[in-house]
Amino acid sequence: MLYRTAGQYKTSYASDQAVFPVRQDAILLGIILLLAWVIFPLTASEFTFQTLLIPILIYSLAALGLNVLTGYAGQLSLGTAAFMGVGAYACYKMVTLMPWLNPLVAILLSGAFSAGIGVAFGIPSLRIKGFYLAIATLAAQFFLVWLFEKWGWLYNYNSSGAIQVPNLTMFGVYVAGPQASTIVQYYVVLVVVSLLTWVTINLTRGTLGRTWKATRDMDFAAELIGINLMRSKLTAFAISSYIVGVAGALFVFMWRGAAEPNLFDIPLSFRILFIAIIGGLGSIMGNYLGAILIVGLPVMLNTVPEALGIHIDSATVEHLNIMIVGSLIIFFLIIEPHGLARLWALIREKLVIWPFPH
Amino acid sequence: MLHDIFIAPFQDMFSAPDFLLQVLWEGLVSGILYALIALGFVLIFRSSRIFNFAQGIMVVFAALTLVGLHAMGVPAWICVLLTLGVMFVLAMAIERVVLRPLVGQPDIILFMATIGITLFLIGFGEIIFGGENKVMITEELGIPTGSWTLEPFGGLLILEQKDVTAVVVAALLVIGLLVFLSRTQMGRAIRALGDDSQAALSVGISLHTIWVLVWFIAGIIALVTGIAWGARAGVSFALEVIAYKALPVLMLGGLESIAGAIIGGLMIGLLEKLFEIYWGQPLMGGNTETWFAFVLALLVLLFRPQGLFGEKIIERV
Amino acid sequence: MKHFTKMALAATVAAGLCTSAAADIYAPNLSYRTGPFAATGIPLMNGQKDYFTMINERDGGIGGVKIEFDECETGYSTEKGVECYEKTKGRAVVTQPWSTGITLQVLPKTNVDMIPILAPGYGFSPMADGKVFQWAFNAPGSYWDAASMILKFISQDNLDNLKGKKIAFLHLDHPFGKEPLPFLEAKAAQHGFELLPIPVGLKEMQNQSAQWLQIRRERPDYVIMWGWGAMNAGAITEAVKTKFPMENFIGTWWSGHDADLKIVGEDGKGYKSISFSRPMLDAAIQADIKKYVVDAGKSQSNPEEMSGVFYNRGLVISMILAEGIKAAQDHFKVGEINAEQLRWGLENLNVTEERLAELGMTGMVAPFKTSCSDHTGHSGGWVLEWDGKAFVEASDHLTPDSASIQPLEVEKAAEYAAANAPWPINEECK
Amino acid sequence: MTDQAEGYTTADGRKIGGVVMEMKNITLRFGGVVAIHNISFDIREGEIRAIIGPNGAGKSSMLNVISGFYTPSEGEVWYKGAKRPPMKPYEVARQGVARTFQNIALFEGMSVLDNVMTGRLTHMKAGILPQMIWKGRAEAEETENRIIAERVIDFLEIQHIRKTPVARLPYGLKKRVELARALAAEPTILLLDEPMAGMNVEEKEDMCRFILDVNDEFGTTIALIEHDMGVVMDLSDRVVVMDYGKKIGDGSPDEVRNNQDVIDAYLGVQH
Repeated sequence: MLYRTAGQYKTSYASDQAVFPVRQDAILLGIILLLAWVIFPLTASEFTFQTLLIPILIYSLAALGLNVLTGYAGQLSLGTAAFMGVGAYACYKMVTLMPWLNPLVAILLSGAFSAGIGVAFGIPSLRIKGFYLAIATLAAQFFLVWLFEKWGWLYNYNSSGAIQVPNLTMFGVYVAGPQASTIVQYYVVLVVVSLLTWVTINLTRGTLGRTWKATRDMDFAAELIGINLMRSKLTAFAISSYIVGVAGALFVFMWRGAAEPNLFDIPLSFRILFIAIIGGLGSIMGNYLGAILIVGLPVMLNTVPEALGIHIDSATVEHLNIMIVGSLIIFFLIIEPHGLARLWALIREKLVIWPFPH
Repeated sequence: MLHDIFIAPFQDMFSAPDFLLQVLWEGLVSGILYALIALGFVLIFRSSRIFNFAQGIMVVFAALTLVGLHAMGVPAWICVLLTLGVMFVLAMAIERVVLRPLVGQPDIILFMATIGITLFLIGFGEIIFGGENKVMITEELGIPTGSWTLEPFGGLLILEQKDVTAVVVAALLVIGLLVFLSRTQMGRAIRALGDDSQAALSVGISLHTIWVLVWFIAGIIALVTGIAWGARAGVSFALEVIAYKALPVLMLGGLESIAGAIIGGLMIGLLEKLFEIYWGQPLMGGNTETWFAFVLALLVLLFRPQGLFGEKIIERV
Repeated sequence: MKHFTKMALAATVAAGLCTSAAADIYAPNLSYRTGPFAATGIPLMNGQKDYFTMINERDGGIGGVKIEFDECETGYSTEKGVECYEKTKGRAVVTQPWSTGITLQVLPKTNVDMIPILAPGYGFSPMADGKVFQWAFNAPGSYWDAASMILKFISQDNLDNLKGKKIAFLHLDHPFGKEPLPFLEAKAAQHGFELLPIPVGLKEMQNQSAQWLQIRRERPDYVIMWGWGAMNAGAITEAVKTKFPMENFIGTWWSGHDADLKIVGEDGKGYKSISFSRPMLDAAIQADIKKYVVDAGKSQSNPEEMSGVFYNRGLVISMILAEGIKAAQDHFKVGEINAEQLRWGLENLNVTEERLAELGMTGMVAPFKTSCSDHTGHSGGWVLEWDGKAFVEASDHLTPDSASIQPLEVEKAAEYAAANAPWPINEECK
Repeated sequence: MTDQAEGYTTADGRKIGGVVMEMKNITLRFGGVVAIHNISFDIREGEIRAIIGPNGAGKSSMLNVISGFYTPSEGEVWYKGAKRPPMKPYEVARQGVARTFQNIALFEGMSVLDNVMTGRLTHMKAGILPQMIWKGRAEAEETENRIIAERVIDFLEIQHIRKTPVARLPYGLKKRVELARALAAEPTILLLDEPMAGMNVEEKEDMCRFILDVNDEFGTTIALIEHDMGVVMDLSDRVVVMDYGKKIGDGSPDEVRNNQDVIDAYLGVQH
């Protein structure tokens, strides 16, 4: 009965095109927003913010960016982390060259740089397809990380080669750097993530979204019905890289506080790919579900047995964690290749007709 | 600047030809190993359209099993046999648990599944064998460990005997594999599968058997690669990263071409070493080997989307 | 409902555990027993852990308070390290970050969270300046100390002997490997030798043929190595292969791991490593470790590892922390010290010859003391040489050239503080 | 035949207009293989024009040339009285040429409605900013084009499956959705690549009716390739016959039926 849709009639196309045509979905969203904006900040501990809430939001955003490219436009990328790196380094350069710049503006601008580089590395996608393209994105991955190491100007010739987030203020409040309080950083992340999610929802349900999906599903047919494949792919690369770049800037400025080049190496790319795939390619909500799982699992493995009084060696926990993540990936692929989002959709379908099976 | 790029490196090469030979030799040895890993990829891709990301971890896993068994006191050659047994069981398990339930899924799903296998094997391997670096049982396997010092052009050329052994063994393995693929019924079935799965089925061998077999062959290749590479720098999980080098090889040589994997591997091994020594280190601060192969493959594909050995593709509707 | 009761029960049990644990001093270690650096990490972690197990078993802790020495696995990943830091900082009196990357990351946070960082022999060399880095300690020696001692050793105590020589600096391309560069560059300029930095990428650790070809081409007089994890073994095998004269190859103290050298055995003869610690297998402490830890089945180590350099260094590192705890207890006259009190303790370490004898660790580390302005202590060290089977001592006690290091420390520390403004400075400290 | 400039009147009294598209001496080669050899014909406004021929005759290649997927090796394509410069397929589509495919090429990951809406993409002009915030032009366009898409959906009687993912549809319906997608573009010329291949008799009848209705209702010019001779003869106003890349006949169904070359090459062999 929870999800009964009977009686909810649509009287205009506009209302049918709304994000949540079913009222219960809107209510559910309301509850989630309430949790994210009010309940969590009031109740969460420092540890929860640092190991769960903030990373989940940031990873979701990065996965969202990847999903635009891979899930919507069908271009498999293995180089996500490098574009996060571009965003992070761009942000670092901006705030150190122009200390007066509003940090939020700097973060949102840093995506523009990764978008530019994303387009440059997206050009091969016009000629190269499938796995060949995936390997080609690895060229970006390895080359950019190498550049972060070798190009001293990027890290202000810091002797350690790492970038350190300075203390930054916005309207007199510290928002980044060691002086910033966790809750402020959480809200900054939440604002940016909510904003970009809303924009992405709009983009993917409209003209551009259909253009991308057509490119993904059948590229030649897309071209023959009037889609400029080059524009379609390159806008996907640009918008995806923009989101990923902003996620990278948040990653370093709102969470990590410092970064060395190899942080943006391939394991991070893969982790984001896992989130996108386990969550569900071609879905917005899936990114959040995937991030909750991938970020939450190790934390759970670390804390739950301990809370139950079982002591497991921390190295063993780490090994187990890797094994479990690996098995979970296989498990979910077998159970539902379209990810958690589809799993939710199926449950919801059941709920709509529950308790009557027809 | 132009002088540094276009003239100085070649002057360097000619002024110290013995050193150039050493560079080429080093490139060749790495190239052989890249080619072997790429070969594992190609076999699996041809027979099941799976882009097997786990090939790299299989190398580590095979080498670790070998060394781990030896540490338990098992004689070296028995270890090799037992390791082959383990690789066979692994192939069966992968086919049974992972591949069979995923038949018919899109390529990307299968690709992700092999990443899942990779993670699982990393965790599993570390629990069983521990994460520390181990010494490959080179001598116990009868692999010579000395080196030959040649003096071409009055200079110095050092050939490690184990590298020479690796090259020879790799060559034998490739020849054996080609014979197997062209002379036996099984082998022909595998090859046919690459072109047309119906044809393969008509030979009368079940798809599942072929998959187990192919993964097992990939396991054998992994073991050989693991021994050869482990002899160079010990056995540890850091080995896994060399698997990435096989990817640009596949781009150049094509995902389905056995010859492409071998030639592409050697090419990349040689070129990346030459580039690093004569251009990377003097001009770009070194470490260019991390990306050179990828960028090279990318540029080649931009101009020849079909790869170096593929035929021009005619698109059809 | 039944399920819920169970959960509640578990929670109470957990809470009970926590309260009972609160009576201890919680000293977590951000260890790594996994990943490509595990090979070098494990013996150190074992040594550290065994020391505290021994202290707890033999003495019932320090000053009557047990030490809860817990490990949080990082796999040498900076990200995991920060997670461990966040997880442990609630109760911890100290952070032992165990990687220069993690150290750099938590360094600014410790000022806010008020938890001391203990990074013996690693981390950021300017941490020595205690006025700026009030919460960070890298006793008994910094990377610049190590570099200075290496230069002193190869030049027979006169750096001008290096004039016109070429020194290759083979290092991990990572904050750790780059750490000594500013010092080495300054010295190269000052004494007229050529410094050739050769980075080894994280992905190239096991395949350094390009780097060693470069070394062969450049023909340096010496190779100084800042290697860690799988890089050490990779470099040493390549050095043997290219027939680089081993006696001119010298590593930092993290490049002197027995297992790395065992791979090449006799061929590695002559390879050297600077070290702030020495394995003293006849030291009194070894018997206690055996009695209270090994024989009680509480050690994860093995006899071969326990005779090595790294395991014994692990013991020394834990001793430094234990001494800091003891100093704080004595000064504040409380058993369960907090993080702030431990900071004072670490700032007032005084490890003398007599104290080492009391601890049964004579000769395992050189005496040193810290102060509010000197968080390193600069104990100096020895050169250890591989004789084909084990590391043996190859020099007298060496001391770093503190006179030239200190100004550089102050300068870089000030730069750091400026970049991270507002940064609190301990003005009381003279 | 009839006069070139003014068009003609069909047997059932429909008025056919002037030439919209003209193929002039088209030759298409792949490497050494000649797929189309020096073919010329025209398509007139409002007519149903068929291209027939046995397998491998080059019909599909010809359709691909018309839709811009292949660029002819020699010869010219004239469209609306002007020579068409070399252009990308999407530019051809934007000039008003829409098509369906022999092997259905729907976007399987999208619903029927979304597939039909992709047909409207060439008419959507909103910039990326309004799209991001779903305001202004983007929002208005979405509704305007939805109305047109819904009209096509109604017309082809697929309202009931509007929100169904196309992957779940049976073959015949997929064909119809593909037609809807092409129609939604409101094309000047509609190209149909074997619209009735693989259908049963009932489905074929439906499809025939839809094709005639489209032509009738919207006045759309249709060019189609078809195997089924009977259907073609009933439907089309004029027929081009191809064999081995050459044109062997061109004219009204009756003229073609009586052409000896055609009978030899095609009709005789086919049945």
